Amino acid sequence: MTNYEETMELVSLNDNSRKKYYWKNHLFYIFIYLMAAITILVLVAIIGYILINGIGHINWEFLTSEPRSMGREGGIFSIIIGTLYLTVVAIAVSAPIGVLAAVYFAEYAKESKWVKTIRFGTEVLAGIPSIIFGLFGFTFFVIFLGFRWSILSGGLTLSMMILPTLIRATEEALKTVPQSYREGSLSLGATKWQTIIKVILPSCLSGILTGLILGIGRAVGETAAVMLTAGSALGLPESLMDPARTMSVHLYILASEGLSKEKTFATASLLIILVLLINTIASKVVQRFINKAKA
Amino acid sequence: MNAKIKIENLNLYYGSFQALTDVNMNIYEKKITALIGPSGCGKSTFLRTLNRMNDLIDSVRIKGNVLLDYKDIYAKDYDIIKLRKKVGMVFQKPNPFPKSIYENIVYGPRIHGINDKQKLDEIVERTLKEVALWDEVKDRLKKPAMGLSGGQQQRLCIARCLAVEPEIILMDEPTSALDPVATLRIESLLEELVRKYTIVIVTHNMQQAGRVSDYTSFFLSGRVIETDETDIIFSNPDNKKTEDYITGRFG
Amino acid sequence: MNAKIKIENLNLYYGSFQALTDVNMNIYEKKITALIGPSGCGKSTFLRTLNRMNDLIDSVRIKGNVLLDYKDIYAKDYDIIKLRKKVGMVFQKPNPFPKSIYENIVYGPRIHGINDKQKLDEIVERTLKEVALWDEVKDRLKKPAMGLSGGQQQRLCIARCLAVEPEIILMDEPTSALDPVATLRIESLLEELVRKYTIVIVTHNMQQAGRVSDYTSFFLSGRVIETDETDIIFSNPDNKKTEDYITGRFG
Amino acid sequence: MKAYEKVIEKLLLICAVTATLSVILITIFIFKEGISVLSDYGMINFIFGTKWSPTNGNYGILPLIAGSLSVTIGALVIGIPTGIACAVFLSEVAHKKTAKILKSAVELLAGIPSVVYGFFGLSVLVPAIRQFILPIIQLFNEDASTSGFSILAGAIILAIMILPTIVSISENAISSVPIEYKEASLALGANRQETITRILVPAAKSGIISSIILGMGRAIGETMAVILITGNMPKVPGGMLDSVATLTGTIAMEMGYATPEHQKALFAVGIVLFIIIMLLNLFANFTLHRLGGQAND
Amino acid sequence: GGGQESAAENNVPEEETLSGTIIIAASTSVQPLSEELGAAFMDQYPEVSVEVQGGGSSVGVKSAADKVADIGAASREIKESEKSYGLDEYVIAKDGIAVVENPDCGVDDLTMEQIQKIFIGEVTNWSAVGGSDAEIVVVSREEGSGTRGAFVEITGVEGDDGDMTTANALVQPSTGAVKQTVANTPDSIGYISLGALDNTVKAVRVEGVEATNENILNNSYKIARPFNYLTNGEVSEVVQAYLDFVFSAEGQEIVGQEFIPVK
Ligand SMILES: Nc1ncnc2c1ncn2[C@@H]1O[C@H](COP(=O)(O)OP(=O)(O)OP(=O)(O)O)[C@@H](O)[C@H]1O
Ligand SMILES: Nc1ncnc2c1ncn2[C@@H]1O[C@H](COP(=O)(O)OP(=O)(O)OP(=O)(O)O)[C@@H](O)[C@H]1O
Ligand SMILES: [Mg+2]
Ligand SMILES: [Mg+2]
Repeated sequence: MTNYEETMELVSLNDNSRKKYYWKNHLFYIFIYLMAAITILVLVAIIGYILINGIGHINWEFLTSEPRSMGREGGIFSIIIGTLYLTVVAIAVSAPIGVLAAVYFAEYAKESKWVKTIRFGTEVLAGIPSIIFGLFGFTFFVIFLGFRWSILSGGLTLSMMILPTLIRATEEALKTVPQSYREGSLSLGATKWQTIIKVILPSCLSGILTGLILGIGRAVGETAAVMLTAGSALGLPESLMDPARTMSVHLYILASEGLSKEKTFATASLLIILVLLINTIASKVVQRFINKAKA
Repeated sequence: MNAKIKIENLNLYYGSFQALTDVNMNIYEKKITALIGPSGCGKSTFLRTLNRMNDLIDSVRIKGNVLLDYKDIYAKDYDIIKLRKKVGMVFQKPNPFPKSIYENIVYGPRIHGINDKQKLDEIVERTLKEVALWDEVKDRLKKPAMGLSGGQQQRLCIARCLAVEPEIILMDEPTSALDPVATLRIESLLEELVRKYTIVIVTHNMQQAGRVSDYTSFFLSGRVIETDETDIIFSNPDNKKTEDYITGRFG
Repeated sequence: MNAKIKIENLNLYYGSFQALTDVNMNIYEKKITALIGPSGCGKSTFLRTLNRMNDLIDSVRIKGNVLLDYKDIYAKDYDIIKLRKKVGMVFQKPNPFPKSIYENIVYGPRIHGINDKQKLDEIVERTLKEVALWDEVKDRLKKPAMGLSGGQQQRLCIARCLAVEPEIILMDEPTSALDPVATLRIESLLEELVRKYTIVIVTHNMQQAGRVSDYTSFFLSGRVIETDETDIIFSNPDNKKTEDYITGRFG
Repeated sequence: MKAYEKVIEKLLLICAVTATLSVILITIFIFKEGISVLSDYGMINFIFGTKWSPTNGNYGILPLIAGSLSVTIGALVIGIPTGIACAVFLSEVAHKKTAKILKSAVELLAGIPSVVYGFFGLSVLVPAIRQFILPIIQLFNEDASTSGFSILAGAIILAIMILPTIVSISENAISSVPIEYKEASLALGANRQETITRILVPAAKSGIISSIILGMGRAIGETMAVILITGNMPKVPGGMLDSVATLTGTIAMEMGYATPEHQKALFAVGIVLFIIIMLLNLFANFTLHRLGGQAND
Repeated sequence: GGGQESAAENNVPEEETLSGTIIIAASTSVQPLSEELGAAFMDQYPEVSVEVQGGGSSVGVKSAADKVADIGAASREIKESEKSYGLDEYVIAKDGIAVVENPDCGVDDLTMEQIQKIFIGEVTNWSAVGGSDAEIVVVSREEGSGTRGAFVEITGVEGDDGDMTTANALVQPSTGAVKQTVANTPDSIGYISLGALDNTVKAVRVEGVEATNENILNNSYKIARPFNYLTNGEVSEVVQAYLDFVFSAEGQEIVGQEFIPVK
């Protein structure tokens, strides 16, 4: 029975003592439906507005040609490459650390003060705003370590940013592994590490992948920290030490400078499509895993 | 008779809660010992002291000795890995790994260094035959173990346990999640296995204990109230509480 | 005798699975009716048709009539809210709200429009006295209900149910999560309550059914096998299956 | 146990500590750069000074704090009721199928980079405020004027950005309230609305509050979207339609052009922002702890 | 292949081996010009890569001082406080700053004093300067911006108390952003680099003089500033080659496309 129908049915009854409640009931449901509708409308409005204005300007040429006159003309090839490089560096650095850290938290850590402290530290890292990461990356990687504005500086900064996301997602995934798998393996004489490598990690691979994909999403979407650490140069990056401009940074510059409406919308659309794709892949991975577990 | 395991004055605490008190017991070679008692009396806890599975729980403290072949398994230098290889375990809920049937069985041997394909194939065939599962699954060894029925899964878990060639098998209510037909199969399997292995089985099913075991220990509130040959326990127990429990007056 | 509830040809489906088949039964005023039967036979499902709690589950379809005071509670214009006020329910696991003891009891009355502080205080005192909890908690009414023991929580839940002045109380294994002492208190409470209320109780404990109930219905696979006065069911059942179940031959 | 197991455990521990070390490193470097300004200029002058004009040596960040707080509070005022209502809708009111689709839509919303929201705000919301909202407000207050770059624009965009956080965590919290509570309430004759408002939402409050605090953190920390739409006017605002500059926006905007002294001042702004976020974290931990304790005793 | 051939043709032995990376940290006003110059330079020396960072004048100065960049580019005069770095300065171009207003504004002409008063906040209504009765929306650049530095200095918005730009100014972080804001916000006024001027905004005449290159070169248009390249100490061969290129006829021609060449 749907709830709204249930409510309406009750309202139709002529019961004086509960009239007040029916009235409240009405308001309540109206409020809930209204808010939900607004949220959905906003989502549709934003995505629709950008895609409608932008998708027509995405074509092969746009994707494969270099930007000219600060992005006013041409495409975004070097920017796609820059985004790719930066994301790869960020993931390559943070994924092993994040997964292993999560293994430590989920499988090894005992609830001591010390563990609580490093857990808290991880949470704090998750809460630090990106501009602070940017400031830090700028003084530490760019200046102090002398990496200049580069993919390396940006990638390392990003990897710090997405580390907590990875740790959390992996830990959640590890928690879903039934205790009985651990017991089964240990009772056969496997060591803890063997159990982790051969049974536990494989059985929650999809959860870990989802975490990675979310991390990629965050890396792709980040702007402030990247601008301060990887720079915003338009050239095609050729090494780790080259600066790069990511799609988000490019979009920011296009938007704030009003260089070209058309390119701005196209870039924004591409970003949205990318995120959509990333999300879909993430949920596909999960779905496949669930299906596999069911089989 | 040969006491494969000798438990002496075993006390176990979960933090400040004492779950086992002064347990003394012998477990005889190539016999089935059943552990019975009402819920929460410490049967599982006791069983898990025999292969040190309780080590997984941080709060556990243990006093007393558990001598396996006259060696204290709680001694500092005792090799846990070897212990667990020697003392296999089968759990209440069938818990095959989310891998293929084949991979489930070779998991243990691989861990212990056997990598020869032919040898592994042999182990798979032998153990699956031992648990009478070979004919049912020989054509689908590479299929996920999760696709088996509950009873088949439990037999697979027993086979997995046999694959590392244990001497003792601990079973914690191995049939309580199974239907009557599957239960009977496992019970008759036990009769086969006991020719080669020492078996300790926890069960809440009095009839099962009576049917399959040679020895029975009755636990109550963390103490062993009585331990003797099964026939004696069921027909003529020493202790009034044992009698009450077995005749279903409480529990 | 007065049949407070009359169930006629009740059939209930979860999706395509039929959980109740052709159930016919009378529930008599100011009597205790016990529902017994093995796990999964549909006792809870049946109980929950009596206050339409099954409406919460999307897949449920119901055929047949449930007449409460000669009115079909599944009729289109039947007021569910009034129904549930009239037919209270106590659950297996004590489930007080995460609020104070006081707030737990006045929740129902407030919902039904009573806001007068004095009246609410009266209700709290009366119901807590009815469930013999008043002396134990009168000094800590504003303390969280979660702080009570299991048995106290269950009595609180009964008091909460009484606070909306129901005529019928449904209880689904109300003592199965409690220790023996708490169980006995609830059982003696039932004897008090039945003077004013009609009670339907699901229990898996044969002795309990025998001790407390006036009528007993035996369910098996969604059908009512037998329903009669408790003394008759326990001493001289019509049906072989009833006898087998009661004497513990299956279940 | 084999020796390498010990080594592995140590290795894992090192990985686990990385995040915390990062926090320490970040703290050290931000403070190292910014602390001199705080001490030279004076903590009080810095935080309560009303003039932010680094080229003239005026480092008063009260306008920036006021800017950050006003957009954040605005975002919460819009985002909390909407978010909780949506969470209730998804967990209790909507059909399962609808809820499932909408939930993934909300998650999608969470993944969209903030610049995209900023761009949307700049090209749609800012002109809309100038053209449609301003005339409405002028009906009541003739002197009202705005360029559209305003707290309101920032608050709306930030609200949209924090909605997914609030919705998905609150939805989770409400869905995981034990069904027993719901059944008990319904069995007492409460209708669904009463059950939701009096039992489910209160029982889920610790989850809801943590969602709000997370959202708040995200709102305070947001940078680029805010630069695009709030007008970046370092002035203590007088109303919703005023432009403001935020802590984050100021750092990002001025960092590139800053003289050494100015740059240090920006790091000092970073310190303040950092401390605000830390306090928020601690406060969140404390509140949740208290609520959690209450629910369980 | 071809590269060797042309090098041989030019008969300049060093150029054969000229390779490396030049990093330029430029203020946003100098960035596009530097990119153009860099691109042309790279066409000549394919082995060289010129990276141009966005940023601000101060960051240009700072980057050169910190040697984070090989060349810092500032769109204003070097400040007293910055002289201590001991950087070498090269004026590569001149740029005028156009005072721009929303195209719908009716005011065509402003005096320096009016501009100063508008940006200080003493004049807040267009009617005071001959326009319609509407509040002026002032759009400025962020603190530290070279354009802003040059603008406030030249127009007298910067007085004895420092930069007195009204607190009621919207602040935008780049020339483009100012232009876009002025173009989209009714009754707004701002200032941008002359090189970036296009028809989305309207440039006002200052003291009756139109903002054009000629007027800047003949010094009749008052609001103009130099573009500086800054280096720190000894420069590498490749950087020197780049500087030489900038001042070559070809380089200055590129400058001339949008800005005012110095040679
Ligand atoms: N990890 C633990 N921490 C604290 N107490 C525990 C833990 N595991 C078990 N206990 C307690 O120890 C006692 C014995 O538990 P155990 O599981 O051994 O009982 P059991 O006889 O196997 O019962 P059942 O028949 O229900 O499985 C119980 O009181 C239980 O609550
Ligand atoms: N929500 C549901 N959806 C589908 N099937 C259900 C649902 N709830 C119960 N069933 C099925 O309906 C049958 C009757 O269930 P019910 O819970 O009424 O049994 P019961 O007699 O109360 O058992 P127990 O003694 O274990 O509580 C069972 O086979 C059960 O699996
Ligand atoms: Mg047990
Ligand atoms: Mg039931």
